[in-house]
Amino acid sequence: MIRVQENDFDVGLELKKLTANNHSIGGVASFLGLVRDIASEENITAMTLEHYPGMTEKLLSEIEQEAHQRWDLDASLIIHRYGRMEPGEQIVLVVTCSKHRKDAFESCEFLMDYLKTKAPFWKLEETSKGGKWVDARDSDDDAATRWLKG
Amino acid sequence: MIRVQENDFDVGLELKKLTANNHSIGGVASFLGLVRDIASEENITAMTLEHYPGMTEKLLSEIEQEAHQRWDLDASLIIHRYGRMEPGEQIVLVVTCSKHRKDAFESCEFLMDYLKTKAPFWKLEETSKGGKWVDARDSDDDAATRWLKG
Amino acid sequence: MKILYFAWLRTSIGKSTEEITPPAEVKTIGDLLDWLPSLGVNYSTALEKRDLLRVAVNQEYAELDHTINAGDEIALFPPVTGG
Amino acid sequence: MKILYFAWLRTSIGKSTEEITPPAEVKTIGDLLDWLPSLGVNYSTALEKRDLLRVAVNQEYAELDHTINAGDEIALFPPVTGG
Repeated sequence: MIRVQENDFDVGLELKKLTANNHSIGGVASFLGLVRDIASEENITAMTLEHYPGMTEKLLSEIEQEAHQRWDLDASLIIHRYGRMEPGEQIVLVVTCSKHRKDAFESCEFLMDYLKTKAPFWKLEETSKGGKWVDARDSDDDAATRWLKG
Repeated sequence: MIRVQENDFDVGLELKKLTANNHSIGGVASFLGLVRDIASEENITAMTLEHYPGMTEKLLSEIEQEAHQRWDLDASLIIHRYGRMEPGEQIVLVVTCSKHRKDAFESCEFLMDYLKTKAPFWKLEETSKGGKWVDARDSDDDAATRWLKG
Repeated sequence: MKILYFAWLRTSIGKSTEEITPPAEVKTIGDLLDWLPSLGVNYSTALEKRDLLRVAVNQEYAELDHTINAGDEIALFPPVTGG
Repeated sequence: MKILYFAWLRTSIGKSTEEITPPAEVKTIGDLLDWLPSLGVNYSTALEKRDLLRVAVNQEYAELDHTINAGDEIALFPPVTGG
Protein backbone atom coordinates (compact mmCIF):
# COMPACT_ATOMS: atom_id res chain seq x y z
CA MET A 1 0.00 0.00 0.00
CA ILE A 2 1.34 3.44 -0.81
CA ARG A 3 0.27 6.90 0.29
CA VAL A 4 1.62 10.30 -0.75
CA GLN A 5 0.16 12.92 1.53
CA GLU A 6 0.64 16.32 3.12
CA ASN A 7 -0.65 15.27 6.55
CA ASP A 8 1.37 13.64 9.29
CA PHE A 9 0.81 9.94 10.10
CA ASP A 10 0.62 7.78 13.23
CA VAL A 11 3.26 5.02 13.08
CA GLY A 12 1.71 2.89 15.83
CA LEU A 13 -1.70 2.97 14.16
CA GLU A 14 -0.27 2.18 10.72
CA LEU A 15 1.61 -0.84 12.06
CA LYS A 16 -1.51 -2.11 13.83
CA LYS A 17 -3.67 -1.77 10.71
CA LEU A 18 -1.06 -3.49 8.56
CA THR A 19 -0.65 -6.54 10.79
CA ALA A 20 -4.25 -6.87 12.05
CA ASN A 21 -5.74 -10.31 11.53
CA ASN A 22 -2.71 -11.68 9.75
CA HIS A 23 -1.14 -14.11 12.20
CA SER A 24 1.33 -15.51 9.73
CA ILE A 25 3.39 -12.31 10.04
CA GLY A 26 6.35 -12.98 12.32
CA GLY A 27 8.40 -9.86 11.72
CA VAL A 28 7.73 -6.24 10.89
CA ALA A 29 10.67 -4.10 9.77
CA SER A 30 10.17 -0.39 9.47
CA PHE A 31 12.05 2.76 8.71
CA LEU A 32 10.90 6.19 9.79
CA GLY A 33 12.61 9.25 8.33
CA LEU A 34 12.60 12.50 10.30
CA VAL A 35 13.56 16.08 9.45
CA ARG A 36 17.05 16.71 10.83
CA ASP A 37 18.14 20.19 11.77
CA ILE A 38 21.80 19.73 10.91
CA ALA A 39 21.77 18.48 7.31
CA SER A 40 23.78 21.46 6.07
CA GLU A 41 26.11 23.97 7.72
CA GLU A 42 23.35 26.39 8.69
CA ASN A 43 20.64 25.38 11.14
CA ILE A 44 17.52 24.29 9.35
CA THR A 45 14.38 26.02 10.54
CA ALA A 46 12.09 24.04 8.22
CA MET A 47 12.02 22.31 4.87
CA THR A 48 9.57 22.01 2.04
CA LEU A 49 9.25 18.80 0.06
CA GLU A 50 8.19 19.31 -3.53
CA HIS A 51 7.07 16.27 -5.52
CA TYR A 52 5.80 15.25 -8.94
CA PRO A 53 2.16 14.21 -8.36
CA GLY A 54 1.26 11.17 -10.39
CA MET A 55 4.81 10.01 -11.09
CA THR A 56 5.49 9.69 -7.35
CA GLU A 57 2.57 7.32 -6.82
CA LYS A 58 3.43 5.37 -9.98
CA LEU A 59 7.05 4.91 -9.00
CA LEU A 60 6.38 3.98 -5.38
CA SER A 61 3.81 1.39 -6.51
CA GLU A 62 6.30 -0.12 -8.94
CA ILE A 63 9.04 -0.34 -6.30
CA GLU A 64 6.63 -1.89 -3.83
CA GLN A 65 5.57 -4.46 -6.40
CA GLU A 66 9.19 -5.32 -7.11
CA ALA A 67 9.84 -5.85 -3.39
CA HIS A 68 6.95 -8.32 -3.25
CA GLN A 69 8.44 -10.19 -6.20
CA ARG A 70 11.91 -10.36 -4.69
CA TRP A 71 11.02 -11.16 -1.08
CA ASP A 72 8.40 -13.24 0.73
CA LEU A 73 6.22 -10.43 2.09
CA ASP A 74 2.78 -10.57 3.67
CA ALA A 75 2.17 -6.83 3.62
CA SER A 76 3.95 -3.54 3.07
CA LEU A 77 3.36 0.16 3.38
CA ILE A 78 5.06 3.26 2.02
CA ILE A 79 3.94 6.69 3.22
CA HIS A 80 5.76 9.77 1.95
CA ARG A 81 4.78 13.30 2.87
CA TYR A 82 5.19 16.50 0.88
CA GLY A 83 4.86 20.15 1.88
CA ARG A 84 6.42 22.12 4.72
CA MET A 85 7.89 20.32 7.73
CA GLU A 86 9.88 21.37 10.78
CA PRO A 87 12.82 19.57 12.43
CA GLY A 88 11.71 16.42 14.20
CA GLU A 89 8.69 15.93 11.94
CA GLN A 90 8.05 12.61 10.19
CA ILE A 91 8.77 12.57 6.44
CA VAL A 92 8.63 8.96 5.35
CA LEU A 93 7.58 5.57 6.65
CA VAL A 94 8.38 2.23 5.04
CA VAL A 95 7.06 -0.96 6.63
CA THR A 96 7.51 -4.55 5.45
CA CYS A 97 5.90 -7.60 7.04
CA SER A 98 7.07 -11.15 6.53
CA LYS A 99 7.19 -14.60 8.07
CA HIS A 100 10.97 -14.22 8.20
CA ARG A 101 12.90 -11.28 9.62
CA LYS A 102 15.57 -11.37 6.91
CA ASP A 103 12.97 -10.77 4.20
CA ALA A 104 11.42 -7.96 6.21
CA PHE A 105 14.77 -6.22 6.84
CA GLU A 106 16.15 -6.57 3.32
CA SER A 107 13.01 -5.42 1.53
CA CYS A 108 12.64 -2.44 3.87
CA GLU A 109 16.20 -1.34 3.14
CA PHE A 110 15.69 -1.94 -0.59
CA LEU A 111 12.56 0.24 -0.60
CA MET A 112 14.32 3.06 1.24
CA ASP A 113 17.36 2.94 -1.06
CA TYR A 114 15.21 3.08 -4.19
CA LEU A 115 12.92 5.72 -2.81
CA LYS A 116 15.96 7.89 -1.97
CA THR A 117 17.36 7.70 -5.49
CA LYS A 118 14.25 7.41 -7.68
CA ALA A 119 11.12 8.85 -6.06
CA PRO A 120 10.56 12.37 -7.47
CA PHE A 121 10.84 14.45 -4.30
CA TRP A 122 13.05 17.50 -3.78
CA LYS A 123 13.93 19.11 -0.47
CA LEU A 124 14.13 22.87 -0.12
CA GLU A 125 15.70 23.78 3.22
CA GLU A 126 14.84 27.01 4.98
CA THR A 127 17.96 28.15 6.78
CA SER A 128 18.84 31.34 8.56
CA LYS A 129 20.37 32.45 5.23
CA GLY A 130 17.31 31.66 3.07
CA GLY A 131 16.06 28.77 0.94
CA LYS A 132 18.49 26.14 -0.37
CA TRP A 133 17.77 23.11 -2.57
CA VAL A 134 19.39 20.02 -1.07
CA ASP A 135 21.99 18.29 -3.26
CA ALA A 136 21.64 14.59 -4.01
CA ARG A 137 24.23 12.39 -2.34
CA ASP A 138 26.46 9.89 -4.12
CA SER A 139 26.19 7.56 -1.14
CA ASP A 140 22.49 7.15 -1.87
CA ASP A 141 23.26 6.09 -5.44
CA ASP A 142 25.81 3.61 -4.16
CA ALA A 143 23.26 2.20 -1.71
CA ALA A 144 20.70 1.69 -4.48
CA THR A 145 23.22 0.14 -6.87
CA ARG A 146 23.79 -2.89 -4.66
CA TRP A 147 20.23 -4.11 -5.34
CA LEU A 148 20.76 -4.29 -9.10
CA LYS A 149 20.40 -7.83 -10.31
CA GLY A 150 23.53 -9.25 -11.95
CA MET B 1 17.58 1.44 26.83
CA ILE B 2 16.42 -2.09 27.52
CA ARG B 3 13.25 -3.46 29.09
CA VAL B 4 12.30 -7.04 29.87
CA GLN B 5 8.64 -7.14 30.82
CA GLU B 6 5.48 -9.23 30.91
CA ASN B 7 3.20 -6.40 29.72
CA ASP B 8 2.53 -5.42 26.13
CA PHE B 9 4.02 -2.19 24.73
CA ASP B 10 2.87 0.63 22.44
CA VAL B 11 5.24 0.92 19.46
CA GLY B 12 4.09 4.40 18.40
CA LEU B 13 4.55 5.76 21.92
CA GLU B 14 7.98 4.15 22.30
CA LEU B 15 9.20 5.66 19.01
CA LYS B 16 7.92 9.09 20.02
CA LYS B 17 9.61 8.97 23.42
CA LEU B 18 12.89 7.79 21.89
CA THR B 19 13.11 10.54 19.25
CA ALA B 20 11.54 13.41 21.23
CA ASN B 21 13.68 16.52 21.33
CA ASN B 22 16.55 15.00 19.41
CA HIS B 23 16.46 16.67 16.01
CA SER B 24 19.77 15.24 14.87
CA ILE B 25 18.05 11.87 14.35
CA GLY B 26 17.35 11.41 10.65
CA GLY B 27 16.39 7.75 10.57
CA VAL B 28 14.70 5.29 12.89
CA ALA B 29 14.91 1.60 12.02
CA SER B 30 12.79 -0.81 13.97
CA PHE B 31 11.87 -4.44 14.12
CA LEU B 32 8.74 -5.76 15.74
CA GLY B 33 8.39 -9.49 16.36
CA LEU B 34 4.93 -11.02 16.58
CA VAL B 35 3.62 -14.43 17.63
CA ARG B 36 2.92 -16.47 14.49
CA ASP B 37 0.33 -19.21 14.48
CA ILE B 38 2.09 -21.43 11.95
CA ALA B 39 5.60 -21.88 13.36
CA SER B 40 5.22 -25.66 13.57
CA GLU B 41 2.96 -28.18 11.87
CA GLU B 42 0.15 -27.84 14.38
CA ASN B 43 -1.73 -24.60 14.83
CA ILE B 44 -0.41 -22.64 17.75
CA THR B 45 -3.05 -21.52 20.20
CA ALA B 46 -0.58 -19.62 22.39
CA MET B 47 3.02 -19.62 23.53
CA THR B 48 4.83 -19.00 26.78
CA LEU B 49 8.22 -17.31 26.81
CA GLU B 50 10.43 -18.38 29.69
CA HIS B 51 13.54 -16.35 30.43
CA TYR B 52 16.51 -16.17 32.79
CA PRO B 53 15.90 -13.04 34.87
CA GLY B 54 19.10 -11.13 35.46
CA MET B 55 21.10 -12.72 32.67
CA THR B 56 18.59 -11.47 30.08
CA GLU B 57 18.96 -7.84 31.16
CA LYS B 58 22.75 -8.20 31.40
CA LEU B 59 23.06 -9.68 27.93
CA LEU B 60 20.71 -7.24 26.23
CA SER B 61 22.57 -4.31 27.80
CA GLU B 62 25.89 -5.68 26.57
CA ILE B 63 24.59 -6.16 23.00
CA GLU B 64 23.09 -2.68 23.00
CA GLN B 65 26.40 -1.22 24.18
CA GLU B 66 28.25 -3.05 21.43
CA ALA B 67 25.86 -1.66 18.81
CA HIS B 68 26.61 1.87 20.02
CA GLN B 69 30.33 1.17 19.70
CA ARG B 70 30.04 -0.23 16.18
CA TRP B 71 27.55 2.24 14.69
CA ASP B 72 26.85 5.96 14.99
CA LEU B 73 23.63 5.82 17.02
CA ASP B 74 21.74 8.59 18.78
CA ALA B 75 19.40 6.32 20.68
CA SER B 76 18.23 2.72 20.86
CA LEU B 77 15.62 0.60 22.57
CA ILE B 78 15.17 -3.11 23.14
CA ILE B 79 11.93 -4.39 24.67
CA HIS B 80 11.44 -8.14 25.10
CA ARG B 81 8.40 -9.69 26.71
CA TYR B 82 8.10 -12.94 28.64
CA GLY B 83 5.05 -14.92 29.77
CA ARG B 84 2.03 -16.17 27.84
CA MET B 85 1.12 -14.65 24.46
CA GLU B 86 -1.40 -15.43 21.76
CA PRO B 87 -0.94 -15.30 17.97
CA GLY B 88 -0.65 -11.73 16.70
CA GLU B 89 0.71 -10.42 20.02
CA GLN B 90 3.92 -8.39 20.14
CA ILE B 91 6.97 -10.22 21.52
CA VAL B 92 9.97 -8.02 20.84
CA LEU B 93 10.79 -4.51 19.67
CA VAL B 94 14.21 -3.25 18.63
CA VAL B 95 14.63 0.39 17.61
CA THR B 96 17.80 2.19 16.52
CA CYS B 97 18.06 5.90 15.77
CA SER B 98 20.84 7.51 13.78
CA LYS B 99 21.77 10.42 11.58
CA HIS B 100 22.27 7.91 8.76
CA ARG B 101 19.85 5.23 7.65
CA LYS B 102 22.56 2.66 6.98
CA ASP B 103 23.70 2.79 10.61
CA ALA B 104 20.11 2.50 11.82
CA PHE B 105 19.32 -0.49 9.58
CA GLU B 106 22.53 -2.41 10.22
CA SER B 107 22.52 -2.00 13.98
CA CYS B 108 18.86 -2.99 14.19
CA GLU B 109 19.52 -6.18 12.26
CA PHE B 110 22.63 -6.86 14.34
CA LEU B 111 20.65 -6.51 17.58
CA MET B 112 17.91 -8.86 16.35
CA ASP B 113 20.42 -11.47 15.16
CA TYR B 114 22.26 -11.45 18.47
CA LEU B 115 19.12 -11.42 20.53
CA LYS B 116 17.82 -14.45 18.59
CA THR B 117 20.95 -16.50 19.26
CA LYS B 118 22.13 -15.27 22.67
CA ALA B 119 19.33 -13.77 24.79
CA PRO B 120 18.17 -16.45 27.27
CA PHE B 121 14.54 -16.86 26.22
CA TRP B 122 12.77 -20.13 25.41
CA LYS B 123 9.47 -20.56 23.63
CA LEU B 124 6.96 -23.18 24.72
CA GLU B 125 4.20 -23.48 22.12
CA GLU B 126 0.72 -24.58 23.09
CA THR B 127 -0.68 -26.57 20.20
CA SER B 128 -3.76 -28.70 19.78
CA LYS B 129 -1.52 -31.65 20.76
CA GLY B 130 -0.07 -30.10 23.94
CA GLY B 131 3.03 -28.10 24.91
CA LYS B 132 6.14 -28.20 22.73
CA TRP B 133 9.50 -26.48 23.26
CA VAL B 134 10.59 -24.71 20.08
CA ASP B 135 13.87 -25.90 18.56
CA ALA B 136 16.61 -23.36 17.82
CA ARG B 137 17.21 -22.75 14.12
CA ASP B 138 20.59 -23.03 12.41
CA SER B 139 19.64 -20.08 10.17
CA ASP B 140 19.64 -17.85 13.25
CA ASP B 141 23.18 -18.93 14.11
CA ASP B 142 24.25 -18.22 10.54
CA ALA B 143 22.67 -14.78 10.69
CA ALA B 144 24.53 -13.92 13.90
CA THR B 145 27.84 -15.26 12.62
CA ARG B 146 28.11 -12.63 9.88
CA TRP B 147 28.59 -9.88 12.50
CA LEU B 148 31.70 -11.51 13.98
CA LYS B 149 34.67 -9.27 13.55
CA GLY B 150 37.49 -10.76 11.46
CA MET C 1 3.69 18.65 -25.73
CA LYS C 2 3.45 19.43 -22.03
CA ILE C 3 6.65 20.10 -20.17
CA LEU C 4 7.10 20.22 -16.38
CA TYR C 5 9.97 21.67 -14.32
CA PHE C 6 10.71 20.81 -10.71
CA ALA C 7 12.87 22.09 -7.84
CA TRP C 8 15.65 24.52 -8.88
CA LEU C 9 14.85 23.96 -12.57
CA ARG C 10 11.40 25.35 -11.86
CA THR C 11 12.66 28.39 -9.93
CA SER C 12 15.47 28.98 -12.41
CA ILE C 13 13.29 28.80 -15.54
CA GLY C 14 10.55 30.65 -13.70
CA LYS C 15 7.58 28.39 -14.42
CA SER C 16 6.40 24.96 -13.34
CA THR C 17 4.76 23.90 -16.59
CA GLU C 18 4.17 25.03 -20.16
CA GLU C 19 2.94 23.78 -23.54
CA ILE C 20 5.70 23.75 -26.14
CA THR C 21 5.76 22.91 -29.84
CA PRO C 22 9.36 22.23 -30.81
CA PRO C 23 10.33 22.15 -34.51
CA ALA C 24 10.03 18.87 -36.40
CA GLU C 25 13.76 18.06 -36.15
CA VAL C 26 13.45 17.70 -32.35
CA LYS C 27 12.88 13.96 -32.18
CA THR C 28 14.49 12.83 -28.92
CA ILE C 29 15.02 14.02 -25.36
CA GLY C 30 18.57 14.93 -26.37
CA ASP C 31 17.27 17.09 -29.24
CA LEU C 32 14.84 18.76 -26.85
CA LEU C 33 17.61 19.64 -24.39
CA ASP C 34 19.62 21.11 -27.29
CA TRP C 35 16.64 23.19 -28.45
CA LEU C 36 15.21 24.48 -25.15
CA PRO C 37 18.09 26.95 -24.46
CA SER C 38 17.05 28.85 -27.60
CA LEU C 39 13.91 29.93 -25.69
CA GLY C 40 15.85 32.33 -23.47
CA VAL C 41 18.71 32.90 -21.07
CA ASN C 42 16.69 31.48 -18.14
CA TYR C 43 16.50 28.18 -20.07
CA SER C 44 20.14 28.17 -21.16
CA THR C 45 21.32 28.86 -17.59
CA ALA C 46 19.04 26.24 -16.01
CA LEU C 47 19.97 23.55 -18.53
CA GLU C 48 23.71 24.25 -18.54
CA LYS C 49 24.80 21.19 -16.56
CA ARG C 50 23.47 18.13 -18.33
CA ASP C 51 24.67 15.67 -15.68
CA LEU C 52 22.43 17.40 -13.13
CA LEU C 53 19.33 16.82 -15.25
CA ARG C 54 16.90 13.93 -14.95
CA VAL C 55 14.12 13.41 -17.47
CA ALA C 56 10.80 11.58 -17.27
CA VAL C 57 8.52 10.97 -20.24
CA ASN C 58 4.94 10.18 -19.32
CA GLN C 59 6.04 9.73 -15.70
CA GLU C 60 8.78 7.16 -16.47
CA TYR C 61 12.49 7.89 -16.33
CA ALA C 62 13.89 8.27 -19.86
CA GLU C 63 17.34 8.53 -21.45
CA LEU C 64 18.64 11.08 -23.98
CA ASP C 65 17.91 8.85 -26.99
CA HIS C 66 14.24 8.41 -26.03
CA THR C 67 11.91 9.48 -28.87
CA ILE C 68 9.30 12.09 -27.93
CA ASN C 69 5.82 12.63 -29.36
CA ALA C 70 3.41 15.55 -29.53
CA GLY C 71 1.10 14.23 -26.78
CA ASP C 72 3.88 13.45 -24.27
CA GLU C 73 4.21 14.78 -20.73
CA ILE C 74 7.89 15.53 -20.27
CA ALA C 75 9.40 16.43 -16.90
CA LEU C 76 12.84 17.91 -16.25
CA PHE C 77 14.24 17.88 -12.76
CA PRO C 78 17.44 17.60 -10.71
CA PRO C 79 18.47 14.35 -8.96
CA VAL C 80 15.86 13.53 -6.35
CA THR C 81 16.38 14.18 -2.62
CA GLY C 82 13.34 12.71 -0.88
CA GLY C 83 13.13 10.09 1.86
CA MET D 1 26.89 -23.72 44.34
CA LYS D 2 23.53 -22.72 42.93
CA ILE D 3 22.38 -24.39 39.75
CA LEU D 4 19.49 -23.29 37.51
CA TYR D 5 17.67 -25.25 34.78
CA PHE D 6 15.57 -23.72 32.01
CA ALA D 7 13.08 -24.83 29.35
CA TRP D 8 13.04 -28.60 28.69
CA LEU D 9 16.02 -29.12 30.99
CA ARG D 10 13.88 -27.76 33.81
CA THR D 11 10.84 -29.91 32.98
CA SER D 12 13.00 -32.97 32.34
CA ILE D 13 15.03 -32.73 35.56
CA GLY D 14 11.91 -31.66 37.41
CA LYS D 15 13.17 -28.58 39.20
CA SER D 16 14.16 -25.04 38.27
CA THR D 17 16.95 -24.55 40.80
CA GLU D 18 18.87 -26.35 43.51
CA GLU D 19 21.93 -26.04 45.72
CA ILE D 20 24.56 -28.67 44.93
CA THR D 21 27.91 -29.55 46.48
CA PRO D 22 29.86 -31.61 43.96
CA PRO D 23 32.95 -33.54 45.10
CA ALA D 24 36.32 -31.78 45.06
CA GLU D 25 37.42 -33.36 41.77
CA VAL D 26 34.64 -31.45 39.91
CA LYS D 27 36.66 -28.42 38.86
CA THR D 28 35.18 -27.35 35.50
CA ILE D 29 31.85 -27.16 33.68
CA GLY D 30 32.83 -30.31 31.83
CA ASP D 31 33.45 -32.14 35.13
CA LEU D 32 30.08 -30.95 36.41
CA LEU D 33 28.27 -32.29 33.33
CA ASP D 34 30.03 -35.62 33.84
CA TRP D 35 29.04 -35.75 37.51
CA LEU D 36 25.41 -34.53 37.43
CA PRO D 37 24.02 -37.72 35.76
CA SER D 38 25.05 -39.63 38.91
CA LEU D 39 22.27 -37.78 40.77
CA GLY D 40 19.53 -39.78 39.03
CA VAL D 41 17.97 -40.99 35.80
CA ASN D 42 16.15 -37.66 35.29
CA TYR D 43 19.58 -35.96 35.18
CA SER D 44 21.21 -38.55 32.95
CA THR D 45 18.34 -38.40 30.47
CA ALA D 46 18.20 -34.60 30.41
CA LEU D 47 21.96 -34.21 29.98
CA GLU D 48 22.38 -36.94 27.39
CA LYS D 49 22.95 -34.70 24.37
CA ARG D 50 25.87 -32.42 25.17
CA ASP D 51 25.55 -30.41 21.93
CA LEU D 52 22.05 -29.30 22.99
CA LEU D 53 23.37 -27.83 26.24
CA ARG D 54 24.34 -24.22 26.84
CA VAL D 55 25.98 -23.15 30.10
CA ALA D 56 26.22 -19.80 31.85
CA VAL D 57 28.37 -19.13 34.90
CA ASN D 58 27.34 -16.08 36.89
CA GLN D 59 25.09 -15.04 33.99
CA GLU D 60 27.82 -15.17 31.34
CA TYR D 61 28.08 -17.88 28.68
CA ALA D 62 30.87 -20.34 29.58
CA GLU D 63 32.67 -23.19 27.84
CA LEU D 64 33.36 -26.73 29.11
CA ASP D 65 36.85 -25.89 30.39
CA HIS D 66 35.59 -22.99 32.52
CA THR D 67 36.63 -23.44 36.19
CA ILE D 68 33.76 -23.34 38.69
CA ASN D 69 33.75 -22.17 42.30
CA ALA D 70 31.61 -22.84 45.35
CA GLY D 71 29.79 -19.48 45.20
CA ASP D 72 28.94 -19.63 41.48
CA GLU D 73 25.49 -19.40 39.91
CA ILE D 74 25.49 -21.98 37.14
CA ALA D 75 22.69 -22.21 34.57
CA LEU D 76 22.05 -25.08 32.17
CA PHE D 77 19.69 -24.55 29.25
CA PRO D 78 18.98 -25.50 25.63
CA PRO D 79 19.83 -23.18 22.70
CA VAL D 80 17.75 -20.02 23.06
CA THR D 81 14.62 -19.37 21.00
CA GLY D 82 13.51 -15.84 21.86
CA GLY D 83 12.95 -12.85 19.65
